[in-house]
Amino acid sequence: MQQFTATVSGHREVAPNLVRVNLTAPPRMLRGAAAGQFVFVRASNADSHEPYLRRPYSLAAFDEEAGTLALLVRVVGRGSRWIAERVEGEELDVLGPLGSGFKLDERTRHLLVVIGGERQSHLATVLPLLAPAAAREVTITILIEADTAANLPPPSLLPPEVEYQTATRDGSAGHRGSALDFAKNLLPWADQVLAAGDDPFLLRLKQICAKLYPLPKVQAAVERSMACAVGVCLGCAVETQGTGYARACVEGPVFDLDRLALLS
Amino acid sequence: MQQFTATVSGHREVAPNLVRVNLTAPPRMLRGAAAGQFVFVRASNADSHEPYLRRPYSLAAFDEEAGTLALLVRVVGRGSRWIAERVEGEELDVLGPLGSGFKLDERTRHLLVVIGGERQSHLATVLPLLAPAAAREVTITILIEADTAANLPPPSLLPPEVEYQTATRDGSAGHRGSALDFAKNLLPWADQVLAAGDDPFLLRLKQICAKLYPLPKVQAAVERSMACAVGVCLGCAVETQGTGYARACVEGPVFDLDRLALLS
Amino acid sequence: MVKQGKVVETVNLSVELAPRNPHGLRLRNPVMVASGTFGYGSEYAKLVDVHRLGAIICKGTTLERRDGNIGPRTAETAAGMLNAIGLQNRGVDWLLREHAPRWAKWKTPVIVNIAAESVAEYADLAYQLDGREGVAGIEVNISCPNVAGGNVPFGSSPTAAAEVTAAVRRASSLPLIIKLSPNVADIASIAAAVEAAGADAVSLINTVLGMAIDVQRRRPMLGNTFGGLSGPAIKPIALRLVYQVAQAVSIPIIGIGGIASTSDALEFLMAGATAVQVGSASFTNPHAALNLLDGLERWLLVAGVAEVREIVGAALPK
Amino acid sequence: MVKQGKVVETVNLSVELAPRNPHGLRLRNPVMVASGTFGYGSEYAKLVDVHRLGAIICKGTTLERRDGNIGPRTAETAAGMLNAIGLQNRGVDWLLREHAPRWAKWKTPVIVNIAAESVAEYADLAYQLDGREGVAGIEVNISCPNVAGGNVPFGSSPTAAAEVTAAVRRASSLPLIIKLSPNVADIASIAAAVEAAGADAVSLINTVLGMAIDVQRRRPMLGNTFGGLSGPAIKPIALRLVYQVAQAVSIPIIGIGGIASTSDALEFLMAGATAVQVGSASFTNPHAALNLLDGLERWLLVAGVAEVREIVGAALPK
Ligand SMILES: Cc1cc2nc3c(=O)[nH]c(=O)nc-3n(C[C@H](O)[C@H](O)[C@H](O)COP(=O)(O)OP(=O)(O)OC[C@H]3O[C@@H](n4cnc5c(N)ncnc54)[C@H](O)[C@@H]3O)c2cc1C
Ligand SMILES: Cc1cc2nc3c(=O)[nH]c(=O)nc-3n(C[C@H](O)[C@H](O)[C@H](O)COP(=O)(O)OP(=O)(O)OC[C@H]3O[C@@H](n4cnc5c(N)ncnc54)[C@H](O)[C@@H]3O)c2cc1C
Ligand SMILES: Cc1cc2nc3c(=O)[nH]c(=O)nc-3n(C[C@H](O)[C@H](O)[C@H](O)COP(=O)(O)O)c2cc1C
Ligand SMILES: Cc1cc2nc3c(=O)[nH]c(=O)nc-3n(C[C@H](O)[C@H](O)[C@H](O)COP(=O)(O)O)c2cc1C
Ligand code: FES
Ligand code: FES
Repeated sequence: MQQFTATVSGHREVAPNLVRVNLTAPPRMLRGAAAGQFVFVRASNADSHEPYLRRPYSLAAFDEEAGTLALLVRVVGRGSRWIAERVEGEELDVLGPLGSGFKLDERTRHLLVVIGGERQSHLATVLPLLAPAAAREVTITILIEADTAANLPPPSLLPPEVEYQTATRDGSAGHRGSALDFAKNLLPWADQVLAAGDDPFLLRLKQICAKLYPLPKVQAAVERSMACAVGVCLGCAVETQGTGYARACVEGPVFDLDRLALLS
Repeated sequence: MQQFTATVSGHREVAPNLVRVNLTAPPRMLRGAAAGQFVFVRASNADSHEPYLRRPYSLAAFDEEAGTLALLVRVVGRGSRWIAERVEGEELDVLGPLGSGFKLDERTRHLLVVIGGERQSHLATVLPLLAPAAAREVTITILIEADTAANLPPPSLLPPEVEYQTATRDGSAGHRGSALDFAKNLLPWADQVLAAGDDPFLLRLKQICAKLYPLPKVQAAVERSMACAVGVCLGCAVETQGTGYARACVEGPVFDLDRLALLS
Repeated sequence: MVKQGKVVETVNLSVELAPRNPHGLRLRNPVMVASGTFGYGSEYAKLVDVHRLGAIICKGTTLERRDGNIGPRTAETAAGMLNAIGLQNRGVDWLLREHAPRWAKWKTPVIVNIAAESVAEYADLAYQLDGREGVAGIEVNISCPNVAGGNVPFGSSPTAAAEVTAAVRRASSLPLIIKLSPNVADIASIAAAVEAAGADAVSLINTVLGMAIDVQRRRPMLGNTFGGLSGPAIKPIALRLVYQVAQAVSIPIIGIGGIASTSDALEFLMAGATAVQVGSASFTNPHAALNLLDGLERWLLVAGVAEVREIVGAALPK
Repeated sequence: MVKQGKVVETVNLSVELAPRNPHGLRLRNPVMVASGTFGYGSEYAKLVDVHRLGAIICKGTTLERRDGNIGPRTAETAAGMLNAIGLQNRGVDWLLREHAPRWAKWKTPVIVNIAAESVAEYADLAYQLDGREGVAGIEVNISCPNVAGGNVPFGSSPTAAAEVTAAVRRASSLPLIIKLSPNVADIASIAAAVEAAGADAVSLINTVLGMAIDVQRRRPMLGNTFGGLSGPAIKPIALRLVYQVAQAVSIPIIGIGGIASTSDALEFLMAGATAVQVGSASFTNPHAALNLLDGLERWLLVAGVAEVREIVGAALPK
């Protein structure tokens, strides 16, 4: 973990209200970063108390050597809007990388990624591991859902090798319904499953998995509102099965799905 | 008084930390405006509560017909910085014109303007009346003081006919000392005196006037912190001689100096 | 989890603030402007269509003219401001002479906020307002120091608060709103006491006592040392107090404190307020109250809520 | 009017927080970090040179492990935040085993913040901390509900607050700081009571009780309904309380509440605080406390103040 000033090198709206912000960081800031980890970004000028708290964003891309990183920002409120509006040359106050990322098993050949819930930017959590995995000849299928076609992240964000299956609640693109409707069939195929979404989505995934044998190995990235993101405030509590609360910002955001006690 | 959206048409640093912001307003917003009146400007994005209150700025220039106005902004804190940083095309949320301005007597032939105190932007209060007065062949002398040469507003802000006498506390330009050091000699010359500055400055001016006979006719623009600027909060109280408190935002900011009970 | 509403075509925004009072106090909508932040209603009238407001509460009025405090009287704080005006006003006679006749012609009811330093003065004020054209109700500011009671504000003890309420109640039959102070340990007991003493409604909160220091001059920023904190900064406190009072009284509650947007107003309604007052937000945006009103109507339409009353207290424990 | 200082070359920043205590509690500088916002000191150590801090107050510790509240536990508010963590911690044994030995090697003193639901538990905690290497003092959070006393917080009555203070005082000779709650009507009387009962210092304020409502879901935002408000929003309230307490006690006061900058800290010192704690500002900027410290030293140099003590209480009535 470091605190550093990152400079915006470009930003681009990849879908309505979904902005990719490219950043350059000083050397050695991204050492040991992993997909699923995040940065904690100040979303105001230094002389303003509003918004008061930093905002967590997954590393949507990073290059340790080049000192570059990218965020995939869904504009939902004033913090995200402020970040998404920064133009080339402006600086961001960044803390990170933070938390525990996804751990891709070296033996995995069939990787299933399941992204759901209200915000499609959850996809950011896995983006950095896709190209390296594809290069190691891992077959990757991503299932993703959105309310409507316009809110689906464009396939251009993904390496070409990835199979991208979409579902929309209104049927305007892909399957009409939930990404979890396919999951049942694909879970047995996968050696490893990575998931990201809100709690109700992850709970439904867990319920589907519970009916399968052998139990699929699922790592899931959760989201919590965060005040400190370094483990001191205990605000980002995630209830676990029998071991009390864990911190989304330190032990998470990525957990083994079977460790989580989720609420709908 | 109107509430309107003004568009920045340009801004220029006329001295260190002194920025002239040019604005265009919708038609009919500046009807009846006068020098010494002010506008009340929101100094944040609409989605931020910081800074909470609007900021008062004198009309440093206005053209009723053209729908243009200008502010002369001394950068002293975050509100003034925010306003001074707005670039061409950006919009400001403006309330005004507000308050009571200077009333130049038609018979005045010799006009003395005395500007002092900690902020040289007090000069803005008289700027709009100088050129019209000069055109009516009023002889105008301005006395102004600053801590040091760099903080003196450049004479380029003034019509060429105006005589501009400067004083600096460190002697780096003009007379070493206060603008009030000349005032004694010039006050008897003037038919009318306009002054602007902080209370201690205006008090000293008043004390000097008190020793003269006949008593010079002085109108003075005061400054108060303002919450509403429309007369409802009663926060901008100005103590008067014997008639209780007056409101700087309605009865003022320009008062007859002899009406004011000033504190040092 | 987002509640799905039925389809509604119009929303009934009207609310009754004095159901126990024979006169009643029915507002067309629940959006009012708070005392001390909207003058006597006419100052903003050039800018804002004041006739669309639910009600206007005028600046605090005392029996006699008051000059108010020495300055500075206001200071900006993080997401808020401090004020120590000192109840500057010209007294109740002036109010009744200069303003009440105009108010009598308005569609929007005007409620007179009163302040005093003794129970007898409160009663006297209420008596003078009783039955006067243009005065739709009385809001009693009980945050004032009780001169006979060691300068402890009336609003900080249930007994003193109830005494003021009962005295005002006897002196006037007008709809009677008691405005509660947040600077107390147990607001619910004070609310219950004024309800029992005859209040038609309670409004809360008045400002929170605070201060700021001028570091360069090494002295308090305000001429009066202490001042009242208002604005978005106090909203979480005000909301909690409304939520607590809602569980202690059955008369209508008027929520006040940092309300600037539709969503702020909805929070207060869901916490148990029947109506809201917009205070210092008008300074930042004179249209705050009306924008909020428009947004409230739209929100209720989209949410399929036909009567604003339906969401009052929606977030209270079931 | 700006005070002109004499020329000074160095500034003495050290302060004594327990002048009446035989151990004393001398800090190299008056800038501490507040309980619950800096963990156990090690979490931020990679980022910040914690050894430059005046002192560290660790997360509130109870006798037994506590799991804490159901989420959401935090919510952002205007210029601040609400928290309802529920005192999640692993208990005092774990603290003494896992952390105290490391603290014993640090240059910066660590003060243990304790919380309990009965006087006996408070005393037991103090007894267990007494004389343990690495524990420089005790800060007692008296905002916790008194289970035997109808769940009213200890901090809301002078008697209950004094009882806790006296019990802790008997159980341990460590420097003893009582942390006061702002959710009271008369903080000065509580401060005076804990001073009389043996407190070495008081710290204030703990968070202000508040809430937020999730309008879409029509229910309280926090799992616990109510939470504590912190951040710049509460600074004016905290400053006023410090100013009031400074006129009621003669033991040192530690100012807390919305402190994020040098000028905030100066306001508290001038209001009568001998030291300050930086709380949630560390979340926004982990370097807030140290930046503030650097700025404080520079400010004092420029103002010609040789000892930070000289400005303590500078804004109090003469
Ligand atoms: C570990 C982690 C990684 C994240 N990574 C990304 C990412 O890569 N890209 C991205 O766009 N977002 C990401 N988020 C979510 C992002 O942090 C929030 O959307 C952002 O903080 C909202 O700030 P705001 O000021 O714009 O919205 P606010 O004004 O705070 O909120 C606006 C609305 O959005 C809702 N909202 C706020 N936070 C969340 C949330 N976490 N989930 C769902 N709704 C929310 C609020 O309830 C409110 O209705 C991540 C969150 C976490 C915890
Ligand atoms: C009627 C009126 C007309 C004005 N016209 C102009 C103008 O034409 N040009 C201009 O530059 N300014 C003018 N001012 C002053 C201007 O409004 C303030 O400088 C501004 O509000 C400061 O905002 P800020 O957020 O930048 O500073 P803040 O962060 O609020 O304050 C920064 C520092 O400046 C000091 N400060 C704040 N307000 C004033 C003030 N009124 N006078 C002196 N010091 C102050 C504060 O005490 C603080 O130390 C006018 C004020 C009034 C009342
Ligand atoms: C400048 C100012 C003057 C006020 N004057 C009064 C008053 O005379 N009587 C009163 O009961 N409340 C008065 N108040 C309190 C407000 O009516 C309101 O209760 C408080 O400001 C909180 O609401 P807000 O956060 O929306 O401003 C005043 C508030 C301000 C800011
Ligand atoms: C997340 C969080 C947890 C806290 N936990 C404790 C605690 O365990 N014990 C305690 O006495 N105070 C606790 N506090 C209160 C702070 O120590 C401090 O008194 C308060 O936040 C006000 O200071 P601030 O405005 O600088 O944050 C906590 C505050 C926050 C924000
Ligand atoms: S956000 Fe503070 S502990 Fe995780
Ligand atoms: S600023 Fe409100 S009355 Fe003048």
